[in-house]
Amino acid sequence: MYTEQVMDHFTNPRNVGEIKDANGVGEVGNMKCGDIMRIYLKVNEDEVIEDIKFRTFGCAAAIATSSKITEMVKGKSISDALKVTNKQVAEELGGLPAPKMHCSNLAADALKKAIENYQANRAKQR
Amino acid sequence: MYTEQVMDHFTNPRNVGEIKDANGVGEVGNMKCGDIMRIYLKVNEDEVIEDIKFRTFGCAAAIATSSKITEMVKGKSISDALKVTNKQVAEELGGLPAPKMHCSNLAADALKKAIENYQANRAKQR
Amino acid sequence: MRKVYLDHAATTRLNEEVLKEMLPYLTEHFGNPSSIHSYGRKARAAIEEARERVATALGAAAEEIIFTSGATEANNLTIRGIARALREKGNHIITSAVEHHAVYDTCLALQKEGFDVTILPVDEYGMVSVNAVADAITDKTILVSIMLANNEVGTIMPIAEIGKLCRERGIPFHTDAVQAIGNIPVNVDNLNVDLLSLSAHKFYGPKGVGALYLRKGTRLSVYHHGGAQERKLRPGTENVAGIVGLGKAIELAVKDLEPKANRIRALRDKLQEGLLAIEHTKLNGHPEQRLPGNLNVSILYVEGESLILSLDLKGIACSSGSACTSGSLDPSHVLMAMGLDHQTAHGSLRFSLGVDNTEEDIDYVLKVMPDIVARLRSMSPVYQGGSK
Amino acid sequence: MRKVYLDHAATTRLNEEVLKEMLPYLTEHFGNPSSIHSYGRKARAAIEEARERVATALGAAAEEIIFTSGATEANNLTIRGIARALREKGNHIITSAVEHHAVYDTCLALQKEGFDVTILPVDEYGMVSVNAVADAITDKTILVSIMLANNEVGTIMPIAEIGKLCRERGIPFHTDAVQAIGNIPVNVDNLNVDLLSLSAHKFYGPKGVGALYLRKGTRLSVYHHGGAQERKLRPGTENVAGIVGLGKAIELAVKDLEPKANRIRALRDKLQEGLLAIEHTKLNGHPEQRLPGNLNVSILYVEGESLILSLDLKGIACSSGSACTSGSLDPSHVLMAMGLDHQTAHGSLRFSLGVDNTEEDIDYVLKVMPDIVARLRSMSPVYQGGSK
Ligand SMILES: Cc1ncc(COP(=O)(O)O)c(C=O)c1O
Ligand SMILES: Cc1ncc(COP(=O)(O)O)c(C=O)c1O
Repeated sequence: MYTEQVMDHFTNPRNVGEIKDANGVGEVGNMKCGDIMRIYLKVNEDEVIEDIKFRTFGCAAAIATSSKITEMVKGKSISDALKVTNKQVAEELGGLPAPKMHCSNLAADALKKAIENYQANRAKQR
Repeated sequence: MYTEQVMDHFTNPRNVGEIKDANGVGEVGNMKCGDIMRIYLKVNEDEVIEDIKFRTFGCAAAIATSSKITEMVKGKSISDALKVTNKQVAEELGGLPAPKMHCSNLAADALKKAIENYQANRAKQR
Repeated sequence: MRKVYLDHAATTRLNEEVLKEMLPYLTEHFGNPSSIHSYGRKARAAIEEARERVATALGAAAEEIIFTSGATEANNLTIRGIARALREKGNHIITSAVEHHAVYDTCLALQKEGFDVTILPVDEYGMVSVNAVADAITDKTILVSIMLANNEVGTIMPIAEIGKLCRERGIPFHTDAVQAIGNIPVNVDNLNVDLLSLSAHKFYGPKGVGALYLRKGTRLSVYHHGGAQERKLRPGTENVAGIVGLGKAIELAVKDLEPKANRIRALRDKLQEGLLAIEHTKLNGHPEQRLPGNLNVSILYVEGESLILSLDLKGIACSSGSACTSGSLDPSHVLMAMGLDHQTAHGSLRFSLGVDNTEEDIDYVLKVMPDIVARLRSMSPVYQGGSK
Repeated sequence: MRKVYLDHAATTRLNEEVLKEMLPYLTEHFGNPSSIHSYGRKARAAIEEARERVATALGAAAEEIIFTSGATEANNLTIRGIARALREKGNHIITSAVEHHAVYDTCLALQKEGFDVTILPVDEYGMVSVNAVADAITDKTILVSIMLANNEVGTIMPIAEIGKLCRERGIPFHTDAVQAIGNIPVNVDNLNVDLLSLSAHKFYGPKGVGALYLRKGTRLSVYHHGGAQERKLRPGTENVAGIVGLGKAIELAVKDLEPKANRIRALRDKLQEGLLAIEHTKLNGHPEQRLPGNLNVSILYVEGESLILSLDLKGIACSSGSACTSGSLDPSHVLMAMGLDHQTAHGSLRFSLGVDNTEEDIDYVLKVMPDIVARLRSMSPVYQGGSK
């Protein structure tokens, strides 16, 4: 059903947890469909993602895509990070089962929300 | 499917053939349903069935019931022979498969026709 | 790695004795039962013997048993067959909110086609009330279909009482007994049912074969067309080996039912106690009126598929009512009908025990479970206890 | 006693290699393919491999294959599924007078439900004419269903041409290919078909499993309701072992098809020559456009069931189109549609050869046949030569 990469990220997820002093937080999903992803960002002065963590309630695909995206964007600029799509995340994991492409492939959306939250916070600070 | 008795009468039918100087002949069935039975009688002065023969085009049940009835009524008076029913013939054979009860269980009808033919012949002679 | 199969409600391992009886019909006795030569007669005889066995197990007559490709087909045949046969008498059908999709979705389809369908609610334990059935019956009711035991939470319905009610009103009554056979006594007269569906693979028989019990005198329209097999009610060359397997499997399933069920229930109770000792867990289904092998628990703050896969990595097989395992976006309609909120439904796990399970199996599950739950909760954004 | 099986059109002996591939799915790999744990995934993978094999054999894509309980179900699913899906577009269905009952009777049932059904006649060889199809098509035609090869007389229909015609008119075209698989080449693109039915037990696979090929983009309404199996078009727990068997059987069936068919045809021709040497006999079916293993002859003045049982007593298995073997009062609708009179139809015998038949088998049949015919004719009131 799942690729080895998905199972790897599900069993050994990277960057699980919270960032206490995060400057960007984003959450997508809802309890109805059963997947909730929350992403915490620590973006530095140069607009580079210095640290990123996630918490996810959901199936293996949801956990793996969350884990994968944190790995993909850690150390990247937020403008590069914004270019990452859900589809790319799935591809990096060797693909997802068809029914999971829609419901559990939301990590890029969560990241986008976290970056927007960071930008909003920044704007307020100015 | 068929009882041993049916198979016995099918494989070793009693009284197959014609009676050249028959004084009663009866036929039932038609080509549409696929069974034709013809019974030849030789009835003596005392109205006893001295000889009986049959020819049948049909399935094993049709052949066996024809054979069985000739065995049952040979040597009997025609009034006794007329009492034999299709159901009795089937019973004497240990029963017939349900779908055969209707279409291939006609021997008593053929016998009845043969006796009627004998009676009509007699009436004409007088 | 230890392998522990706790998904007997999904399917069971074929019993070796059953396979042994099937094998000759997969090899030398390969005739088509409709053929009148010796090959055909051999196959025909085997089918009729299996029919006798199924009838005996259910307290029915052989001619009341129709073989099908499974319970899904038996359920569809029942609902469409009765709806069509009795269309002149009325257009009202009663069923419950916790039926298997083979009943539930077929009733919904008939609703779209203009039938009046009453879907009875269930209580928090998944139980249909006899009074609700009584209240729902009208002059136009042509069928009541309520399952004997639920496949997700194991709740056992008051079928005999509902059947009595239907009998009094002259309404055909169907029960989906798929989960009950081999786990609780099933007798068509005691249960007052007119139609009953079953599927062999749920009681250590082969997959792809089932049966419909159809009480003598109950009208049913033809649904499939084809050859004259199964009194034309279910045409198609018979799955001879499968039917032979069904016959043997049901014979074995009803044998020593009581001691088998007691043993399984004891193991189940032990598993239940151990799992409910984990905090933030909840039992789903009726505390007593429940199949002996069924244990459905919700593990709050985590999602079912993650749990299943984590257990699978430890060699343990079970299932969940989570949306992620159902192929749809919504969690189990059974759990939702019982009033569970989405989160509790998503976190549900169903363990279903069978005759081969041992005390060691249960000990093993109870040993690995706490860590799995803790790990997934530590990742969960909805688990407060998990925040560091 | 020598046993000679010449009823391969009724069913075939399960190939040993096929059984070998099935057995693990009747023992250790018993999971439900819908389960997401390892037991389920193992079963799922086996089904998907079988799907690939079926697709490869037919020149189709895997996702175009739907597993069913047999061809009867595939035919019903096709006709009801298309009729419902395209009801808005039209209500006209075209089929032939020599279809299997699973197609023929389903079309008649739809006729009763208000559909306009054209049943095309056949010529004396059982052949449907392409022109007749062309003439029958109207703006309201939503389905054409013509079998690839007839099961009684073996006549092979001009499916590619009919398919071309339907394609040009944008009408879904179905063929019942049950008798063709493993006997003649079957490729869905060469045949220009949109739907195609098959049944495993006709080509040395297990009974109770079949498939429907459904060309991508062809609309089909759901017919059964239940779980999400087979894209919801055919719900119900999959007959995993059966599906695995179907996959292997079709792989083997299409392998070395040409030499196998040539060998069988040579034996068939020998049998044909020998039987037609008996006086008052007649070949049924097309002299050339016919399945290599099919031989249908009428033995005048005698009835088919008596012939079959007499042959059976000698260890020879074959079949007949006689009413006495069909469960109805009328002889085969196929033979009648070909214009045979009742007597000729009642006296029909079908020998259908398979891969295991030998020259000795044929010699044996030809040796015992004359006496059997003579004996039955001597009993027949319609045989003049028989009067002494
Ligand atoms: C031409 C044809 N179509 C359909 C069928 C039905 O196949 P099954 O009985 O396996 O469903 C058969 C065999 O009986 C057949 O010969
Ligand atoms: C209660 C119930 N009804 C019907 C079915 C359908 O059985 P099958 O998939 O064997 O057709 C099942 C099993 O999936 C079930 O649990």
